[in-house]
Amino acid sequence: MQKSVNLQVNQLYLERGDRDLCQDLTFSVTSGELVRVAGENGAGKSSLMKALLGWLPIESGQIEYKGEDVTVHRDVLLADQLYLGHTPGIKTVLTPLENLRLYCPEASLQALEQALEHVQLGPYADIPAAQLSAGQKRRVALARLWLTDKPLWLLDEPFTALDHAGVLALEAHIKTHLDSGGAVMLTTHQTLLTLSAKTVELAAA
Amino acid sequence: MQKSVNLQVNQLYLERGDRDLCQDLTFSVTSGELVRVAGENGAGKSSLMKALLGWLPIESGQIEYKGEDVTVHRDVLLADQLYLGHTPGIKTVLTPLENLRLYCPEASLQALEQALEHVQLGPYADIPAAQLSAGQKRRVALARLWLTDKPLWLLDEPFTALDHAGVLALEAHIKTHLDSGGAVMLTTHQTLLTLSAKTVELAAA
Amino acid sequence: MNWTWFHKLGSPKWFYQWASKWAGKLVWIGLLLLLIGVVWGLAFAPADYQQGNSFRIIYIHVPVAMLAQSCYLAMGIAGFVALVWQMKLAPVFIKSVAVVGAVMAFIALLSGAIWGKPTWGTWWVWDARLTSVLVLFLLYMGVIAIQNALDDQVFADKAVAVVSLVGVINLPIIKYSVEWWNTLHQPATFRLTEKPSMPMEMWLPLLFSALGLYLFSAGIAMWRMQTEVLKRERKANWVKQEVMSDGI
Amino acid sequence: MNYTSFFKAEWLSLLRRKQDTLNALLFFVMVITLFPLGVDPSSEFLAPAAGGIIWCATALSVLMAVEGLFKEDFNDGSLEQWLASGLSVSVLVLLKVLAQWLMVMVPLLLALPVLAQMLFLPWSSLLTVMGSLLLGTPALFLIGAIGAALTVSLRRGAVLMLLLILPLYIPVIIFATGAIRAAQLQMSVSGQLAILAAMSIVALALAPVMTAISIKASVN
Amino acid sequence: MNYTSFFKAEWLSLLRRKQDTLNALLFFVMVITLFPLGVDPSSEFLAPAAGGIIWCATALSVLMAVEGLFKEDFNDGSLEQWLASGLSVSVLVLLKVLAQWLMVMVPLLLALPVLAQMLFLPWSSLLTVMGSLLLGTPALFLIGAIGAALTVSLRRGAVLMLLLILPLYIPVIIFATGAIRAAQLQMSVSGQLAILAAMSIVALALAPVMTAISIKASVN
Ligand code: HEM
Ligand SMILES: Nc1ncnc2c1ncn2[C@@H]1O[C@H](COP(=O)(O)OP(=O)(O)OP(=O)(O)O)[C@@H](O)[C@H]1O
Ligand SMILES: Nc1ncnc2c1ncn2[C@@H]1O[C@H](COP(=O)(O)OP(=O)(O)OP(=O)(O)O)[C@@H](O)[C@H]1O
Ligand SMILES: [Mg+2]
Ligand SMILES: [Mg+2]
Repeated sequence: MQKSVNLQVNQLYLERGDRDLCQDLTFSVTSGELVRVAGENGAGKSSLMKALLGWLPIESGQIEYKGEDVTVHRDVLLADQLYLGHTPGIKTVLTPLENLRLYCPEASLQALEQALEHVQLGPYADIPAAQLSAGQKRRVALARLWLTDKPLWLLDEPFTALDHAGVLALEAHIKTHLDSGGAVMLTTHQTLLTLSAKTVELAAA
Repeated sequence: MQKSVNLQVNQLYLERGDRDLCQDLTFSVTSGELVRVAGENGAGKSSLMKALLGWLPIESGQIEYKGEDVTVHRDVLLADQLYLGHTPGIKTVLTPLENLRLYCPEASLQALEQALEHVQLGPYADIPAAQLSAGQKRRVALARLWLTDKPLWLLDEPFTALDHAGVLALEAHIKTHLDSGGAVMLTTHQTLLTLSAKTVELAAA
Repeated sequence: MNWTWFHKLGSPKWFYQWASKWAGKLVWIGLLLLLIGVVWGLAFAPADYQQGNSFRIIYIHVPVAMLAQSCYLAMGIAGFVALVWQMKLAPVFIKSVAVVGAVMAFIALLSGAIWGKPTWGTWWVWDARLTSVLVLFLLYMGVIAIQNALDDQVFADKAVAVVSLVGVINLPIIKYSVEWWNTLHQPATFRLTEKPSMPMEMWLPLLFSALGLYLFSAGIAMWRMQTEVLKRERKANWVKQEVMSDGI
Repeated sequence: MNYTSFFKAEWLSLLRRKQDTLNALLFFVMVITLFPLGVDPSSEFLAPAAGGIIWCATALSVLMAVEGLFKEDFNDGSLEQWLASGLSVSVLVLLKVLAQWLMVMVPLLLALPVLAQMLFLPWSSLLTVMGSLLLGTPALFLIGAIGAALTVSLRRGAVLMLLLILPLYIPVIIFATGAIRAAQLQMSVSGQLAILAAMSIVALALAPVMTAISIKASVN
Repeated sequence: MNYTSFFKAEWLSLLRRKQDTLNALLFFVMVITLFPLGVDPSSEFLAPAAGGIIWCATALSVLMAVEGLFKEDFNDGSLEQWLASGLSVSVLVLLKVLAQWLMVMVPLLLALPVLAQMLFLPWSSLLTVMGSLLLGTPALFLIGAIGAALTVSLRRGAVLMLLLILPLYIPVIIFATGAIRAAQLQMSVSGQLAILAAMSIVALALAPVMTAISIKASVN
């Protein structure tokens, strides 16, 4: 089944405290597109993601998903996205396998183990996440990307703490996702190694 | 005053749980040297730093600092180093300025403000750190590097969450430090932009 | 029913201008009535045949105790409005009224205690009414504390709305429970519920001071709300003009 | 994520730290011990006060148990994932509270007969005490969840949370101890127990919604 | 980092969340309210029990206050910085506890006269109560710090900590309430108060060292 994404953001105006994060920001994310939100530290990249998800108030502007206006009710958008933030919701008392089972209850055990293999966590599947290194913890969350069929991925700094091989593997997987009609919106300060992206620039305040 | 560093690590053997992190690891860090600890996620880079600081037991091996054996008592080493870990000890209820004042009580207000300028936090000096972005929080900790006269810096993933300009500024500052006779031991998965480093490789288990 | 007033009230600008007209008047009229009531009560009303002059504290105690309860009720309603209609002004209202209410509850406790010493021989008893005022005071402190503790305005507004609403649902439950608790367990030694049949010349000043206190407090609350509205809408054009014209 | 996998993961997390369960119980034991030690160890004093002491100890144990209910979920980003999942946050809250309730209350109820003996509680009232705990504690947990959600972003919110929810605990405690006292006087207790049940039902209807609102507001 | 800047930063952090201070006090008020409500509101019951109730409430307030003493420092990496600073961790612990003690106990002692009235504590014993609190609470805080450090690396250590430190609280409570009871009987209290002071001094000598050891063990 071909995935389809069509997110339209029109003249978005966000603020945080007294600072304007963006004014009249207009961009779109459609099937097959990789959109990179760029901007220096504190520019408002994470805030933009949260605003799209409906967790921060929007001063003005409009968000459309698949032709529907979702500025007020985000249900249609929420149903189609997978979001991984700075802290991606990994329980440190649970093992990687148990964490995945929480987020991907439909997947078979075999699929879960395969996903862990993809992020090089095979041997760590049954060790509590508290005992993993910074990068390994991060990988547990990323394994979800190998198990989902959501078309729109929202990834806030997904490459943080990943080693070189990890970055390459993730980029390759993003590529596959884009080719199958999905779309990805991500933030990162690192240069992309193999992917090319459409850039949405958040100007400094 | 010229700084001087001379750290010798001989045949270090570390383990974590059942896994050997390194066997017979020998390297040195001396004045003017940038040492990069490399290895994939979970290789044991952070663990190595902690072992040097004396927080993880050493199975066997020996650590020497300025000719003294510090394998058991690290006081001489501790007095000379500045360590910034994955979580660098920033209090989110305090403002950047207050945080710096905690760690650098001898510095004048002007020096503190200058340090904050160096990490682009000038306008944020008096906002509680809880309200800063991921990269900005990180910068508060890094500002300490502009205020210290410790010769040996131990930096665990200092570039995490920093934007491009931030990475450049930090690298430039590390360069200055090296030139003045200091030494830096760091871990990072990103490629260094302007610096060249001696690499200590932790082989995968 | 015509709802325009309701929507107008929701507009900070409209409220600000409306309050500018009325707040000052309310404060002064209220103060005047309060003064009349209290002076009349303290100086001219006849002394109580049982309690002598100590009963005169009633002119402070009762209005204050009534107001303490009314304030929370109003806050609870505002909490509901804030959660259901997301009206911008409702959290401002809660924030402003909470302090007034807390002060009133505190004065009620204090004046009651001062009154209790000569009449009951003790500052405090675990009577149903006293206990429920104490709990009310704690509820106020909860609202104030949570709103000070949260830096984030949006979260703080939701939080005070939730606390006010939940608290107001619990108020009758608390009231009922303590009444039931004390009457079952300990036949109340001191009954506050039976109103001493009061002669007119005692009752009228009470009415004056109660009315006065209500108006006065409403005015004060409106002032506080105005300040808060200015702070929150500092970016809006009308606020800039307002501040300019005030020459601050 | 779906409701079943969520409940399973919650349950598993609780089991993983099963010493915590044991500890809620031990805290309960300690409060019950502290009281005779600090105040008066005689049976004339303790027997009539036993019901009240047990309920105060329960309320404090529940407070301890729910105090940090969402803290970890906030810190590790799980709350964001709840919101992003599209599931009803109220239901997730309810499931979480349910898991917690089972984990804390079952051992507590099992240990109660022994502890009641230490306070000289008459056997005849033991059943009422247990009934009141069964019917009343859901309200305590659910109310506590609201407080936990409101204070989740604060670094040391425990005490503020107590301030917020203890006033709401008071009616529950009053009716529960009232029932126990009535039982000790051989009077009918069904009225009070019905009120307790009603409180828990009201809490069941309202608290998850309020908690969900607070959780939603805490993510930003 | 030096000792002065450390103490200043601690104090500042406490002031920043000054509502927490107020709240420790309010928690104290609440426990004191809970007892009459849950057990018995008559002055015949409360007056003799007042000293014990005040001490139980204090012990619980102190527990709440110290429970998460090092949690934040653990999570944000401050503990690592303490160790890396080369300063004596015992002294840092002592300073932190001192700041906390001042912040919690000063308002509590100021409010005590009013609260004591609500429990019908005779005026004549008030001074003894205050003295016992002044002399005894340092021990409570210091012992609490050990427990807080021991459990800091556990994700939900609160209850485990209680289990560890409550047994150590019991002697303090026994001697303190003993002194108060003696005062109510017009007997001499200096003996018990001296023992309390001795306990605090022993705690002062031992607890920071033990706490420092636990903190060191938690960082890895
Ligand atoms: C701390 C102690 C006290 C508290 C918290 C308290 C609280 C209250 C409250 C809540 C009301 C009801 C106001 C209303 O809504 O009508 C009230 C009314 C009243 N109180 Fe007090 N009270 C205290 C002490 C006393 C004492 C010592 C006396 C005198 C013996 C007293 C006499 C009255 C009278 C006569 C009324 C008006 C009658 C009525 O409306 O029921 N109160 N008090
Ligand atoms: N707290 C812990 N308890 C037990 N084992 C741990 C703990 N932290 C890390 N480990 C294990 O020690 C090994 C090395 O971890 P370490 O954090 O040193 O890796 P790292 O090289 O810093 O990785 P990264 O690049 O992800 O930061 C890992 O295999 C990990 O599973
Ligand atoms: N919880 C908060 N409360 C108030 N202001 C905040 C909060 N979090 C961030 N901000 C402010 O909002 C602005 C944007 O923050 P945001 O986290 O979106 O930046 P970012 O672009 O993601 O930066 P980074 O590259 O460091 O992750 C910053 O200036 C920051 O000061
Ligand atoms: Mg960000
Ligand atoms: Mg690491």
